[in-house]
Amino acid sequence: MVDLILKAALVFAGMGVALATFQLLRGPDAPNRAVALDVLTLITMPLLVGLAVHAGRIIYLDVALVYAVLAFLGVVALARYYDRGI
Amino acid sequence: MNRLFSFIFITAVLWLLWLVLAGSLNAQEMMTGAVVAVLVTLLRNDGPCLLGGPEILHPRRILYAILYIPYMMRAIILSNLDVAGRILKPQVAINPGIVKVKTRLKSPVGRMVLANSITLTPGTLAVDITGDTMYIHWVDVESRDAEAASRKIAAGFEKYLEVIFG
Amino acid sequence: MIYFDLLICLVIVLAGVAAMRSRNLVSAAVMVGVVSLMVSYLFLRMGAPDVAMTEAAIGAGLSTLIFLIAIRRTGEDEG
Amino acid sequence: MTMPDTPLNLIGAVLTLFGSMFLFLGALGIIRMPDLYNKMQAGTKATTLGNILTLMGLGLLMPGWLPKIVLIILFVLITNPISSHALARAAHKAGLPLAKGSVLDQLREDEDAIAAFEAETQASSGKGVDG
Repeated sequence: MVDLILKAALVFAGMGVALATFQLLRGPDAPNRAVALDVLTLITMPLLVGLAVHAGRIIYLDVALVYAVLAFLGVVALARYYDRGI
Repeated sequence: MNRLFSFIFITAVLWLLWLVLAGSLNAQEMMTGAVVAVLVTLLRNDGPCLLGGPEILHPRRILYAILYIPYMMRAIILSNLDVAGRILKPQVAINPGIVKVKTRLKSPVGRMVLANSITLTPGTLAVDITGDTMYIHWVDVESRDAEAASRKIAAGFEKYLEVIFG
Repeated sequence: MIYFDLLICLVIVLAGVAAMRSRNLVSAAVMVGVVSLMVSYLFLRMGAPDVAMTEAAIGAGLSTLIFLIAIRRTGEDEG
Repeated sequence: MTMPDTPLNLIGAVLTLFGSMFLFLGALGIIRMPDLYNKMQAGTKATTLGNILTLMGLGLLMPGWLPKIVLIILFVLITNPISSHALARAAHKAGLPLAKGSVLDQLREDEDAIAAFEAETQASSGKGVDG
């Protein structure tokens, strides 16, 4: 039962990845694509934690931790590019 | 007194972070963590702690900080359901605009937490902040008046943050 | 699980091709960021947490920053 | 890895399912909304709640990992508003327009007023130097 529910959750996350990728390819300009990048980052983080639970190894959690700390830097760099120049 | 407090406070936070990252409670980890936390705190520049002096550990403030978490969770969930309803309608139901909001908070950290809270609840997004004026993008503009908009968006958070950050 | 990995691989290929074909270099930098994000997931799936961590740190933060600095110095549009 | 059907595991799995539904809704939001600001509202904020629910659910499946997972949630809660605020501010400064149905833009009005005031004072002070 638990496995089945988790599989359904994975299906939803997969549809989310597909839709965000569609927005990434469609977005008319770079800021719209950056929103898609942000959403993809936020979807990937639970996926990394899910992989850690699937493998049963706590060391995998550190990857998600590094992502949570560093992933927003790309979007902030882009914002800075449009704001004042780096 | 103030500097001693900020030294102890920052060391304690760093030590706690070390323990969570190490993920174990045996004596060697705890000793290494304590040494590293003290060293890092000594190496930082010795300005005051960003949050303020010993008064931040006043019981009333801690109580309000703990009460703030469920309030925030409730606000996030309610506004998420609201936005989800808007998305799922066949014709997206929005009425967006950028409104001006005045805040009563004085301390910079309090203003930052208020702006982050407003941004975290879907439906409102802090676009720009100058002094005590915030410009907020609102999915469903209900009032153009700054006074009424402040009451609608910020007052609930401000009630808690005023006590927590003074 | 395997279908999900295939979806991720498809996303990598699509984002990579779009990055090559894009005329706007800032958009291309964002797409390269997506590629490194997904590659990091694949590394973890194959059981290499250290490589995935490095890819996350370098790919998500640093390489986008360096690309944007270079674009700022040279100009946004290709050709 | 197969999980036993204990009540705690079931609660965790259901939380994860709800969270991933919100992740999906966030991705749907960035497709359906008309302009960047509304996309950000629906996209990056709904995914924050999705993130919290999913991570808490997965943490309930592995109760020993909860401190680290709570730390990840904390980092997400700190960094996510910063990135979306920075992007919205930069986009507004770069002049990205609001969607067609938007009712008002008081930030643009105030910026225009400040620019007009500065131009006026510059013109009058220039005149003063000439005179």
